[in-house]
Amino acid sequence: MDSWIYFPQLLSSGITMGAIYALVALGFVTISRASQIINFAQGEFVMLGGVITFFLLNGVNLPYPLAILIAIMIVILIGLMMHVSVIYPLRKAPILILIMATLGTSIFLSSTSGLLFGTLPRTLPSFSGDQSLHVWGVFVLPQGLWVLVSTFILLIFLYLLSHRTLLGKAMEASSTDPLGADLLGISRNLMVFLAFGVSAGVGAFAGILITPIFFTSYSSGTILGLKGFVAAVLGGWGKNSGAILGGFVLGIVESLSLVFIPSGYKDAVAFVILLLILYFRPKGILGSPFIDSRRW
Amino acid sequence: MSLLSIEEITKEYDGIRALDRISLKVEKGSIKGLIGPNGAGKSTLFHLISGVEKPDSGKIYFKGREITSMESHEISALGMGRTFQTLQIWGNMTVVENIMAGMNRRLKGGLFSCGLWLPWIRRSEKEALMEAKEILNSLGLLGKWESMASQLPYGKQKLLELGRALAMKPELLLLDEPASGLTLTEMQQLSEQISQIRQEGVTAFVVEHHMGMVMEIADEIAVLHHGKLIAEGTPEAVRRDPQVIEAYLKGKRANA
Amino acid sequence: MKGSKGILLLSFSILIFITWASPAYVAEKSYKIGVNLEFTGPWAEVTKTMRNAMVLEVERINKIGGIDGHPLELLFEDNGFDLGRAASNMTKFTKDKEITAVVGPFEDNLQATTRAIAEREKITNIIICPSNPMLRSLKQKWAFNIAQSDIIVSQKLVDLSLARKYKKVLVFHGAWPLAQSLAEYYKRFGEEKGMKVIISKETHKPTDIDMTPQLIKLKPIIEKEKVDAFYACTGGPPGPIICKNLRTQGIKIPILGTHAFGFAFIIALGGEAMEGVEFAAGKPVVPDQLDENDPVRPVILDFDKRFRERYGVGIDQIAGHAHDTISLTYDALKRCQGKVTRATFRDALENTKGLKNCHGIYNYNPTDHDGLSKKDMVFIRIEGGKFKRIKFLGFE
Amino acid sequence: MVDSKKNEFKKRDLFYLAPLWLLSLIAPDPYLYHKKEFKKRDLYYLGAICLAPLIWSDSHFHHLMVLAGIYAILALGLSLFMGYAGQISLGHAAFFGIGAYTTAILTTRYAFPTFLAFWASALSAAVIAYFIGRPILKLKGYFLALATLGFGEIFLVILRESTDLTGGVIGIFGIPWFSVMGFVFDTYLKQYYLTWGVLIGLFIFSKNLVRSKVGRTLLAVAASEDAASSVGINVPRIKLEIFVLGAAFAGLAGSLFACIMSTANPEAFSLGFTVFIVMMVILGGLGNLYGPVAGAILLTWLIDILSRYQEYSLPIYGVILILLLIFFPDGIGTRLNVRVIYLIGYWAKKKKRDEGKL
Repeated sequence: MDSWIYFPQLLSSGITMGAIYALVALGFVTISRASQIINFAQGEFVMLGGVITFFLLNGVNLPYPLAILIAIMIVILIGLMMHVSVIYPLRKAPILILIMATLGTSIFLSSTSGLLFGTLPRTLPSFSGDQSLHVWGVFVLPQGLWVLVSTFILLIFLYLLSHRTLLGKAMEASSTDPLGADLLGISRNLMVFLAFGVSAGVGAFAGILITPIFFTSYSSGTILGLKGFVAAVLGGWGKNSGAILGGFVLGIVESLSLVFIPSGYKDAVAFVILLLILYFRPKGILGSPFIDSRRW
Repeated sequence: MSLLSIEEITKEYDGIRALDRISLKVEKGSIKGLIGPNGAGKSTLFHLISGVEKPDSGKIYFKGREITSMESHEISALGMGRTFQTLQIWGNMTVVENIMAGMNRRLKGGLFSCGLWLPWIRRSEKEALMEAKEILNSLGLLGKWESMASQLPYGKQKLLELGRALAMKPELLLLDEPASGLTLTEMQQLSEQISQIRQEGVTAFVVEHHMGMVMEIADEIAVLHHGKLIAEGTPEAVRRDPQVIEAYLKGKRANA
Repeated sequence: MKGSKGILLLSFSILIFITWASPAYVAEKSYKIGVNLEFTGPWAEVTKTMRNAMVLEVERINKIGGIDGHPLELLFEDNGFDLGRAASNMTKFTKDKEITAVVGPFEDNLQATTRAIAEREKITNIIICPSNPMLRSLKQKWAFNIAQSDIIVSQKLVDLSLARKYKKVLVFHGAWPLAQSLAEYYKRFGEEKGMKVIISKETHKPTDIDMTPQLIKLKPIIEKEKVDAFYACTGGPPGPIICKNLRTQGIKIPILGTHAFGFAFIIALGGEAMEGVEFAAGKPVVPDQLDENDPVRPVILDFDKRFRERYGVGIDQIAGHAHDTISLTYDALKRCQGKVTRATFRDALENTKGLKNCHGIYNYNPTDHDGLSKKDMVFIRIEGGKFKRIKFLGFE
Repeated sequence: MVDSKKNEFKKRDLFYLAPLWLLSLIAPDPYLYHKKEFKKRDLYYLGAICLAPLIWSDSHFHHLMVLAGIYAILALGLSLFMGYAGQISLGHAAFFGIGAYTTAILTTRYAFPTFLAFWASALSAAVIAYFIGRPILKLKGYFLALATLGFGEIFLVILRESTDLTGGVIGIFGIPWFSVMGFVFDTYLKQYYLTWGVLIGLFIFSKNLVRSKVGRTLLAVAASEDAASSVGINVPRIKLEIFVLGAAFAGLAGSLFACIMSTANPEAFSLGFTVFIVMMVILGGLGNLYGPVAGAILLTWLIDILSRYQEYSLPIYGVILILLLIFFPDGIGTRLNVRVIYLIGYWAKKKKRDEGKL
């Protein structure tokens, strides 16, 4: 069929999209490694990253790198504040309440950013030129490569953080075996607190990376967050590598599905995948440390 | 023929044989005890009987019907009540409602007949309440019939769980460590209850860690050790069985 | 359940509370206009501009003494892009007997409901944004449209394409009411004029952040069919996104836009990619480039000046619509000769004749509630990051 | 700006919440599962519901209460599923939408009488819920929430894309008023009585469920599924049944919504709406049938008050949601009740202390 003409192009854009989902998914995983909380406001961190950087760049006229740094700092702060003000008071609450609380937070964050920074979509200058490279009949934005590279750097960083450092081990312990963690004198709340900080940072970083390619507006966080979550589940809940794999699989499948279906249904693809994976293999492609067949 | 008969049952957990070709029979109207040191596979056997898990090989017959591959709710609907090692009462209901919920399978009425509150529903609800109160009375819990189940003391909750199992008028009653965590007096009360049940012609199959109690209530005792059935017979016989003593001493030594 | 008694009790008492403590808008004998807009949600920015413009105008009118002594007053309510809330705001306004008219919601889907309520409750509903023809064709007695109808816009754009001698145009439209109907009308009028208009199966949503996949699928069509121009039939952010992605794909054909391209932020977002995009829009897009003899020129220039002084930015079409709304209301109220009721106001508004406004000259009559005509739009091309008016012989 | 003064947050608006506090101070625990019989006070509620629109007889009040009633029907079904069976659903708005669209399509395309379309909506919602529920309901906790949420999103996409069936994003206009045997509900007052009539009917139905065998089964499933199946309760089946029932309620609500708004369009059934509905259930207190109704009324009015703050309305809404969740995670009644018991105890002790001193 002639629709295969644009297969390579779709593939390349799928890979870029996948990298972004992977970045968002990493944020989810980071939190889930410290506690069994799913933060529906994760997407908002991504959005805030982009929007705040834009504000610092154009409103305060900071140099680009400095703006990025400060923006990430601010978002990390927001993440920590979110834990202190919303998650910590509800640490003993049932799942439903937590879900609603994070959803409420996401409403609050997105609408507030709309209020403060305006609801117009924002864009940032790409790190290295807007001129798209033409490789084997495929157009690739340099920014796309940036996204790919930093995704893997971030993965390595998180891997080291969670497997090579005491902190990471402590986090995982506090999630998988709370009682044991308590016995070892690990403060679970502290771990969750830190996890929120890290995941917010990761989210903000992702947001800054993607804003030059796609516009970031106050409302673009939610859908990104949901798809990132789908990616995390798809790859294997609670695994960094799983998040990356899931992200790319999702991005590529979503993009390639356009060969067969009209683009309007693109958003449904992710959730169909979610339902299938939840039904047939809840523990995801790579398997999950948390989900045993009986509970889920 | 016997009420419950287990034939050649084997269950493995990743290589380790939890149960190795166990065959047991529980005669109607008797009380059978199942004892054994920790990790002997008692709870596993119960899980298999009550359908929570499925055996790798072997068959289980209940009232002459094979129940090996049935869902646990189907099995219990056949008339097999059980209590749990870790207490499983419904804290979000009152004491009497716990009992009435136990009668569930005997009450008729679906979503719509209940929603429309048809006459026969009203009638059966009334009867259920009466019966539930009688059961509570026999358990000595009638005083607290309207308080939330979660507010009862532990011992009473154990009794309540037993009552719930009785409420479904089971022919076979699986009791998983009924005495665990009870004070002596409570244990006394419990064993009285069980022997009283036996008068009513209910068959009981008791897993118990606590030897003394089983010895006094059970007519027949089976001893599991490392997934093997090492002895079966009357309490006296079992008590004198060298293998059993051996096993228990080992257990003791291991523990010490 | 005993508790829930308390809950029900308190909720009812809250009803009492709210009903007597309902909004206290203090002002004697002022003519009130209710404004029911999406201050939150996707249209927030637009509606903010609208409010600024309205406030500016109302202040001016009140400074010159209002309508023979009565000041004009605006009451704002946010409908949060939600059907239920839009409707309940409408009823809230109708409840307040002093409110003579409601400036309706921005989104078409919400208008459907508010228009119906307006008909039933007998209150004028001024629709501020271009609502889709399905609604306009309802010919409701109490609803008036400020903006150009899709029909006019599409006809004007067809003129542009003809002037540019485009034979074949590919339409890539958004999946929301306005864009959809714009595409359909463009196709209809275009083919009446002997053009070939291809409406693509692919669509996009206002929230789409990346159009690359759709455009990749369109690329072969563009190359195979030898399309002369690409009509990005959309509004808001998707516009620049489409242009950017098109250029990224190395597609160089000329791009046509909708009148929704006539906003500063579009250029800001699109940057380089927007160069050479052409579209037809209302006159407020290019206040400084109107003909000397254009009747509405003074109005626009004056309004633009005051707007700049007050808010630091120039006017755009939305601000223009807002201005027109107020001045229409003002005009109608004046012609009520003091006895202002909802009915008299409606009749006065319906008899508006030759009123010069930012967007052109308004004429209402019982059969036609769309004020404007094709003459009230201009062709615009984006050059050097600016809107530049372009003219063609025979099309004006 | 001219009316900046008016747009600012007024102190008095804080007092809108004051009666809520005061009255909920006397609100006892809604968690009394076992007091499930009808009481005399239910008659008072009935009276209040019948009289309310006559006391405040303005179209705005009627309209809001109509909306509240519709949301209450929706929340009622949801509270059976969430409050009693202890499951989570974030896709309930979809069933609402299915109901609305069924009515819209049947009445506008095939000229069905609205009364038939009303029941058809419930049916279609129930059928779809059955096929969705079968696979999904074996999940628990977060994943169940996620799956239902995913279903909701898929439904939205289908609504937007299948243009020839649902009219795409434009939606469907011109749905006729609800009418039974030629009696047309064309004013808000009539619609009020219609909506609340339906609500009361469904409420009695649910209450009968709750106080009968089914109610106990649900609570049992919520508390411990193992124990439930140990007394012969077919857990998956009862879950599915109650899910379908909730969907049917939602379908009815959707049908009414379509008739009263005279239009159906996708935006109305998004995730935000689900949050809105679930909040009603939580706010009133899970495991309590009066909760959803109260919650629906409260939130509907809250939103209506907030609209005055224009672009601030959404952030304020978000904050209020979070605060309500933090301070009343199990319904307004419960927490405040605990608080007031403590207070009373404190006063009593104080008296004693004072006497002791004297």
